[in-house]
Amino acid sequence: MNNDTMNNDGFITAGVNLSFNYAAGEAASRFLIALRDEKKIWGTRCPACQRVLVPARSFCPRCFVDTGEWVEVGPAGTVSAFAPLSPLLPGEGLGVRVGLALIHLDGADTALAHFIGEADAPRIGLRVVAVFAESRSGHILDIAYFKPTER
Amino acid sequence: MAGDGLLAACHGAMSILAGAYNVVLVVAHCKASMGDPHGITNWSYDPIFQQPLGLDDVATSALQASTLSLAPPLPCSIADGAAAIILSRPSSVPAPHLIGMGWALDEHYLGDRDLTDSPALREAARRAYTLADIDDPKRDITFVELSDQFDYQRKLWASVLFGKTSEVFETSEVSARGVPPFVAGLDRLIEVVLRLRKETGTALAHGCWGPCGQGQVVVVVRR
Amino acid sequence: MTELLRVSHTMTLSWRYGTSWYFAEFIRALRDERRLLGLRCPVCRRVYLPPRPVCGNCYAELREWVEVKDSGTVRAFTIVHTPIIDPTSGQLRPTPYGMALIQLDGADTTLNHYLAESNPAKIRIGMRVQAVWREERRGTLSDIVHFVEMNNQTMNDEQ
Amino acid sequence: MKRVAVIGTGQTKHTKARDDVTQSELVREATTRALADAGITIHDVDAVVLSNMELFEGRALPEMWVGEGAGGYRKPVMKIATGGTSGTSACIAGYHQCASGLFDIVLVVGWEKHSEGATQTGMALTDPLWDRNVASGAVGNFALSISQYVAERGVTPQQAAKVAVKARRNAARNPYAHLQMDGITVEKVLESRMLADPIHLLDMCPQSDGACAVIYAAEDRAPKLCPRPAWVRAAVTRHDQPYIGDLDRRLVTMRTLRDAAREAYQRVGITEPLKEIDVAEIYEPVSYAELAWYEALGFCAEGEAGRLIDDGITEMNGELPVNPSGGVLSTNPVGASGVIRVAEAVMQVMGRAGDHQVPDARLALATGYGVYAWSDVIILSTG
Repeated sequence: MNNDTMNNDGFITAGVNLSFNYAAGEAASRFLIALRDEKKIWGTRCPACQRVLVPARSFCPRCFVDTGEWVEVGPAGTVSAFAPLSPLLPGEGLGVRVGLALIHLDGADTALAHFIGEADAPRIGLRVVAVFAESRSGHILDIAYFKPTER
Repeated sequence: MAGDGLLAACHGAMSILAGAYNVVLVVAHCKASMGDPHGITNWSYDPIFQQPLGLDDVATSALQASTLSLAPPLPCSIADGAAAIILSRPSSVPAPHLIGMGWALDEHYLGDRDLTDSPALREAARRAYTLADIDDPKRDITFVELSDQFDYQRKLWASVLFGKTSEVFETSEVSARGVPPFVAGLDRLIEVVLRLRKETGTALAHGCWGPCGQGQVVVVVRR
Repeated sequence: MTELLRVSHTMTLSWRYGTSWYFAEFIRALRDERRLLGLRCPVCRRVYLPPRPVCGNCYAELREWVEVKDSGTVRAFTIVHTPIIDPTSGQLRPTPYGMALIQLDGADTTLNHYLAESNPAKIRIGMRVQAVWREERRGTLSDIVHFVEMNNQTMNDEQ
Repeated sequence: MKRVAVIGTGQTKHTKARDDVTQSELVREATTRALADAGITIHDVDAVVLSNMELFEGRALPEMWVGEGAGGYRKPVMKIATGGTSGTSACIAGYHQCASGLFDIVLVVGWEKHSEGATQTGMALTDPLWDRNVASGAVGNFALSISQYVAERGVTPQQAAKVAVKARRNAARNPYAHLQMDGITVEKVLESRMLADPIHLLDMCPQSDGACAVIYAAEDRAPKLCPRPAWVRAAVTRHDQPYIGDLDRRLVTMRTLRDAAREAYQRVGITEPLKEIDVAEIYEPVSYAELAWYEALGFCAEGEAGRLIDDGITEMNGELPVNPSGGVLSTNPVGASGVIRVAEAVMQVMGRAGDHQVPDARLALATGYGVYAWSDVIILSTG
């Protein structure tokens, strides 16, 4: 953190470095540990609306009930929204990643926000599969990106 | 309080209705030039699954636009600004009267939502219409002022409110004018009030905030 | 029991704050002339330091500059023993240090600032103090290093 | 304008770090308990008001993520932050929402997860033009105000320590309280590390992870839903000028709390607060502040606060028990702290405070305190 003096234009500049450590809680921890240790993607089923929620979570936001059954989903799925990476978008300089997407994983009723990589012509409807990072730490980026399974 | 200034107007109106105050000053402000107005929106996404991807309002608006078969929108120009209105207990003064209000949140995870729709806006409008005793908004509402931080949103909100071919759709372009986030909704209310000082009618002012308009607020004013 | 994870983020932010006419003028006088300026309320006649555009009590616009001395009276004090992050440097500020609310001569509000003294037995409310200025002023409140008790010795300090 | 009562409360066990839940799940825990206490489901809730100091956890618009934890999907959700008064501000907002006639049932939830954040740095993000150059932290600022109060009123470190001891002894009977300090004594408080003269470590509040919820119902619903609802009799807010040096002898005069209390007492018809009020849950971030609040709230004449604690008037078995829950001195998840004050006052009026119940409490006072000398006063009663 630093707070500077007033410059000639009459402005004061300040910089801050802040660190935060967010508890993932039991459900998200289990989800992230499965990415790390088994390279598997899990969802949880809402006993009320029967939707399989991905990423897995402890309760259904619509029904406000505890989720019960854990359901393995993916690793393949279908792109349901896509935005190309650009200087304005995040993930620039991340190698093969070409865009940000919502991916409807097979067996899930919600989509997962993540990156698309190795794709020449990414689009909505594209079939993709998860590519896991070599080194994994129990983090959403243990999935490096999703790549096309078709041309 | 967090959210659009139009929500603060609702809060002020409720405080009056509760008998707590007679006159309430509502102020919204945003000094976006001080920092990084797009970068800061990354802080609004859940820190476990979405924030680490670097999501911000520009990126997720591009995602939302793609579901509407639109190209990634350019970020709106973001300005510094503030807006204020004064609310008073209903009186015989022929000022425009606030007759309906409603607000609601959509789900948080983008992948949980249907980004081509806005259940939160539907719900906000339903609540406002119920209070205003409006059963056919297309017929009963004379004009509308919508908030859009990205240009495609105006059409999306209008279609949610009035269907795809909306005749009451009539609004100035907030995004093009660069009204700051969190001020825009209250600014819509001011526009509506200014016009209702010149003509009679029933008008709708709209505000939204958060990822892809996760928060929605609607106020109905009549004179 | 499941292994429980935490997800870390480090955020780097920068801000650029406008100072407006009143603060810019205060800083200019402090930096270029080693003078402290307050603003007087036209209604209640209170002299405010820090300067600001309106009086919080009267909601009157403040326009009248008043020079305030760099000497004053201690109205409250403490010795801080627990280190806090100094916002100007990001480093922990070494402890202990004295801190006071000082009513500068000519002001109606008090200024929170550091004291050179960190022995509570040697500080008292009502004590007269004098600012010690940094030799090269940069245009911040930190151009006053701290305040010392007014006595003969004060006169020799960096004056 | 409708009469409004609280029909249910819920809180989490407050503690140093809740690794087993996210912020959203923490909020859901308090929400679920409040719903169960009120005997309703989330579908009965018409609107939600949230309270949190998001900067401490690096969030912006925290209601976006955490709103789901309060069952906020497609509901009217509003988020309020006013420093230490955030919780009581949210409670007053929720009360207004219900009294306005717009909503029958309103849920208010406050939370903080200090373990996730950079609270100290967050607090250092004060006015960049002025305060950042002369920072001494929250403790230092309190200490400055306290030195004036001590000088004028002559309260002793022992009297302040008695407040700290009372809080922690009371907390020992509250299963939700964060600090559980067996065998705390005045001597131990005075022997604890000096933070900033005259504040010892044990004079100060902790930083906690926790959430707390209250549920309001309008007059036509409350009696049907709750056998002994806690009716809101007054809810008053007062704010003051921003800089610490703006206020003349801040802790001594504390005009926001005096003014808010005066107006609240007037609305309820209280003329002798010490005699008439059965229990108080007041926001005391530091032991000395509680003594100052005794005077500002009219529990005693100016200069008599020390005698009040010496005579045990505010102890559990005294004439006016203050903070049976253990107060902010024992539990401080900032965004929740004000909600906890209201919830605890409600629990007393409802007769649901368990081991820290004040017998036959019928009229209860809750307050909020914010860093710029902001004050909220809320009064609740059985009828």
